[in-house]
Amino acid sequence: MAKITAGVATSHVPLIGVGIDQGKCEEPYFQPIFAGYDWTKEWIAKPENRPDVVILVYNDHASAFGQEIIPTFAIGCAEEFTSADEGWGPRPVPKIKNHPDLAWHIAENLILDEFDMTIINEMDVDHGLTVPLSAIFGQPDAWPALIVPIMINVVTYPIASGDRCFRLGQSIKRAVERFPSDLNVQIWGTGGMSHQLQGPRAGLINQKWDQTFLDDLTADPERLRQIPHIEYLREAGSEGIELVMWLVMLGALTNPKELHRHYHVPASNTALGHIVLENGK
Amino acid sequence: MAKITAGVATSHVPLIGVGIDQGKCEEPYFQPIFAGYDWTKEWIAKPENRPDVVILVYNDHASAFGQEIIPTFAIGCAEEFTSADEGWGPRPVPKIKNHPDLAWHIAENLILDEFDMTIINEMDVDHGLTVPLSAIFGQPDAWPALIVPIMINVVTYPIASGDRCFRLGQSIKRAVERFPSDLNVQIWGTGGMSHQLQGPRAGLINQKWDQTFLDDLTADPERLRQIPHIEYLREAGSEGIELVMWLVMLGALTNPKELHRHYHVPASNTALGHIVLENGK
Amino acid sequence: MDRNNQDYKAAFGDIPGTLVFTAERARKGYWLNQFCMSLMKPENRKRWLANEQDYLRDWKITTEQKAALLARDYNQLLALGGNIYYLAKVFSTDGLSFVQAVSTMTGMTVEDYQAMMAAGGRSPDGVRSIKEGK
Amino acid sequence: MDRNNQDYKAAFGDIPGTLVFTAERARKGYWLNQFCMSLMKPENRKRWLANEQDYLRDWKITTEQKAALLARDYNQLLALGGNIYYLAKVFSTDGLSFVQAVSTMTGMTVEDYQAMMAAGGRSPDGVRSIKEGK
Ligand SMILES: [Fe+3]
Ligand SMILES: [Fe+3]
Repeated sequence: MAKITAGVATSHVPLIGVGIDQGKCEEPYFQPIFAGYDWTKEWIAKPENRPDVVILVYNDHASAFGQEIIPTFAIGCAEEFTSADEGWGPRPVPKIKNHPDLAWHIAENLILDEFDMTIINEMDVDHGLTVPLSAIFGQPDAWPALIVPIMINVVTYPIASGDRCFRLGQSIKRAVERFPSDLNVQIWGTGGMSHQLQGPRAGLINQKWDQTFLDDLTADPERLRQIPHIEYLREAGSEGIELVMWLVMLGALTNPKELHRHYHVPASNTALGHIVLENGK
Repeated sequence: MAKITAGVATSHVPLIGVGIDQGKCEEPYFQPIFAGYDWTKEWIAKPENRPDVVILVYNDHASAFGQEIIPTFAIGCAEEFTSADEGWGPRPVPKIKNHPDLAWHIAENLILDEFDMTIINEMDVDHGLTVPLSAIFGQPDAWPALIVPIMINVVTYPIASGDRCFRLGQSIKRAVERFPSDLNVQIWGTGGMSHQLQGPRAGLINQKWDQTFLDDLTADPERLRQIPHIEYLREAGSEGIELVMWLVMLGALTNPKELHRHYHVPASNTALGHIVLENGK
Repeated sequence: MDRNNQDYKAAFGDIPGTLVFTAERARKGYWLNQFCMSLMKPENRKRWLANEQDYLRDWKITTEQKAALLARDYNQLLALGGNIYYLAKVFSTDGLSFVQAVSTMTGMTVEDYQAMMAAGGRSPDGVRSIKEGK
Repeated sequence: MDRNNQDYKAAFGDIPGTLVFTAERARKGYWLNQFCMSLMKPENRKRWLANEQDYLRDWKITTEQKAALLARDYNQLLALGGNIYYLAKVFSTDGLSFVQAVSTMTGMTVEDYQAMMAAGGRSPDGVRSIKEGK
C-alpha cells in the first residue's frame, strides 16, 4: 500500500533556480539561502526517506495557463512534463517524469470525492514546480523521484479557500492510501512565504506572521485552515497567498512532527520558508 | 434582481441541427421531431417569457476539449463564442454572445461556494450548445438571448455525480438571485435522453425509464439526484449519462411545474426528450 | 455514492456491448483520439482524405490502431481506446451520419438498424448486465 | 468564509499599494496579459525587442496600455489590468531580475530597495489597511 511518509514545504523563488543554474550557491548572498537545505538534502538521501513519488502542489505563474483557461484545481496525468520558458529560456533541468498510474488514481478519487479537478495531459511546468526540486535534489541527471503535479490557481481571484485546499489534501491522502502498490510518497507544498511583487507596497515581509504560520503547521493546523484570503493579502503580501498550497500538504498529513525548519530574509523579494514534517499516526 | 424564471431541457441530437440547417423540418422523418418544439417557440416568443439570458448547461463532445485538458466543470466568461467545426464544417448559426458580467458573477460565486470551476475565455461551442438554440429559437439573424455556457465533462470518467450536478445548479440559482440587475434568466439542460452510440449495444432506447425521468423532474427530484452513473449506463445507454446536465437545471429550480413535454423516438440514434418547467416558489 | 475508484468502476465491465471511457481507455487511446481531433481543421481533412497512410505517419498511434482506422472498424477502435465523440470526426470527414456510422458497430445493415430505431430502438431487456443476464 | 463575491471582494480595495487580480482587472487586462504570454517564445521575444511598436500592432490592447508597456511603467500596467506574473515575461525579456523590476514600482532605487530587503523587508505596520491606518 502506498503511504504518505512526509510533507515538505518550501518557497519557490525564481532566484533560487538562478543561483543553482548559474553555480552561485557559495556566493555570500546565496550561502545562507542554500545552507538551510543541507539538512533536507542529507535527510532525503537516506534510503528510508527517499520518496518513490512526490506529489508536488504548486501554482502556475501564467506559464502553462494564461487567461484563456483558468482551472481552479488541476492534476497532471501525462507521462512527463518539460520545463517552461518563462521569458529567459527554460531552466536546464531534467524532464519531470510522472507516475501516471498514481496520478490517474488520485484524479479519479478526487473527482469521486467531489473535487472538480481538471485533468491535464499536456503542460510545461514553471519555477513553481522546478525550483523546489532543484533546492532539495540539487542538479542530478534525472530527478530521483517521480512527480505528480497538482496545480492550484492563485493568480485570478477568487481562488479556492484555504479550508478547501486543506480538504483537497485530506482527499489526496485517502486516495494515496488506497493505491495498491507499496510506495513511499511525499507531498510537497510550495510558494510563499510573505512577499509582494507588485505596486508601491512591494517588498513587504512579515517575519512574525510567517514564524507563527510555521509554528502552527504542527501546533494549530485548525487555525491555519481557517485563515481567510484577506488576511494573507494584508499580512503576508499579495503573493503570500501562495501559502494556501502549504495547506494542501498539511491536509494530507496526520499529526505531523517538525523535523527541520529554515527561514531566511531575503531571497530576492521574498521571505524564504522551508519546513520538513514527518507524517504521524 | 435577476431571477431564474424557467428551466428548459432538451436533447441536442446533431441531426436536429442538420434538419434545421438543411431546411428539412417538414419532411416526414423530421416533422414529428420538430412539432414538439412548436409549443415552446410560441411560449418563449411571448414578452413575459422571453429570457434576457440563458444559462446553457451542455457537454462538449471532444470539440473544444480533447484529452490534453479535461475540466470537470467549466464556465464560459468570454464576450462571445463561435460554432465549432466538428468535422463537417461549423454549423451556420449566429455568434453566441455571452453576458460576461453575469458569467463572471456566477463563476466567482461558484468558486466561493466550493465548486472548483475552470474559467474559459476561448472556446468554440459544438452541437451540444447550438442545437438546443436552433430547436427553440429557429434561424434568427442573431440569437434573441445572451448565453452563459456551462460545460460539464461527460466524456472521460469519472464524471461528476448527479448529486454534485444538482448542487451545482443550486449554487447557480443562489448566484443568479444575487446579481444586481433585473434579468429574466432561464436555465437550460441539454443532452440525453436514452441513447447509445457505441458498440454492439448501440441503438438502445429505454422509453419507460425516460418517461419516469421526465415525470420525476417534478414528482421526485430527490430520486433523480441520487441515480448513480451505473444506472444511466445500464438503463439509458452509454450516452444517456448526458442527463446529469438536466440535473444542473433541476437544481437551479424550486418546486418546478411542468408546462410542456415532448418525447419522440427516434431522432437519429436517440430518444428525444424535451420539457419546459416553470420555476415555482 | 461510490467514493473510491475501484468500487466506482467495478460494474462498468458488466454492461453488454459497451465500453465505458475510463482512464485506462483514455490512456490507451490518447493519440488515436488526438488524431481524430486534428480532423476538425478542413486542411487536415483534405490531407487525410488524399492519403490516409501518409497522414497517419505523423501520429504516435499503434499499428493495430492504424489498421482499425484505415478499415473504419469502429468496434475495434473502441477496444483500442478510441472514444465515439472523437471517432465521430473520422466518420464525419467520410460524410457519414451518426446513424450510418453507429450501425456498423451492431452487425446490422443501416436499413435494419434504422428499422429497429423506427420501431422504438433496441430494448434494454437482456442487455443491462452480463452477470445477471437481465 | 465569505460565500458571496461582493462580501469576498469588499476589503480588497482597502489594502494600500496593492491591486488584487479580480475578474474586473482580469477582463480589463485580458489582451495585455495575453500579449505578455506571447513572449514565452524566443522568436516572439526577438521580434518584440527588434520593434516594439510594430509587435504591438497585432494585439487588441488600448493606447494607454501600449504607452505603459513601451515606458515599462509597471504600476500603470497593473492599474490597466496587468498581472505581475504575466508582466514578468516583459521584464524577463528585458533581462531584468524580479528585484530590479519590482523595485521600479516602489519609488525607490534598486539599491535602496535591496537595502530595505536585506534589512528585513518592508514592515506591514501601517500598510495593512487604508481605512484603519494600521
Ligand atoms: Fe510563486
Ligand atoms: Fe451529446
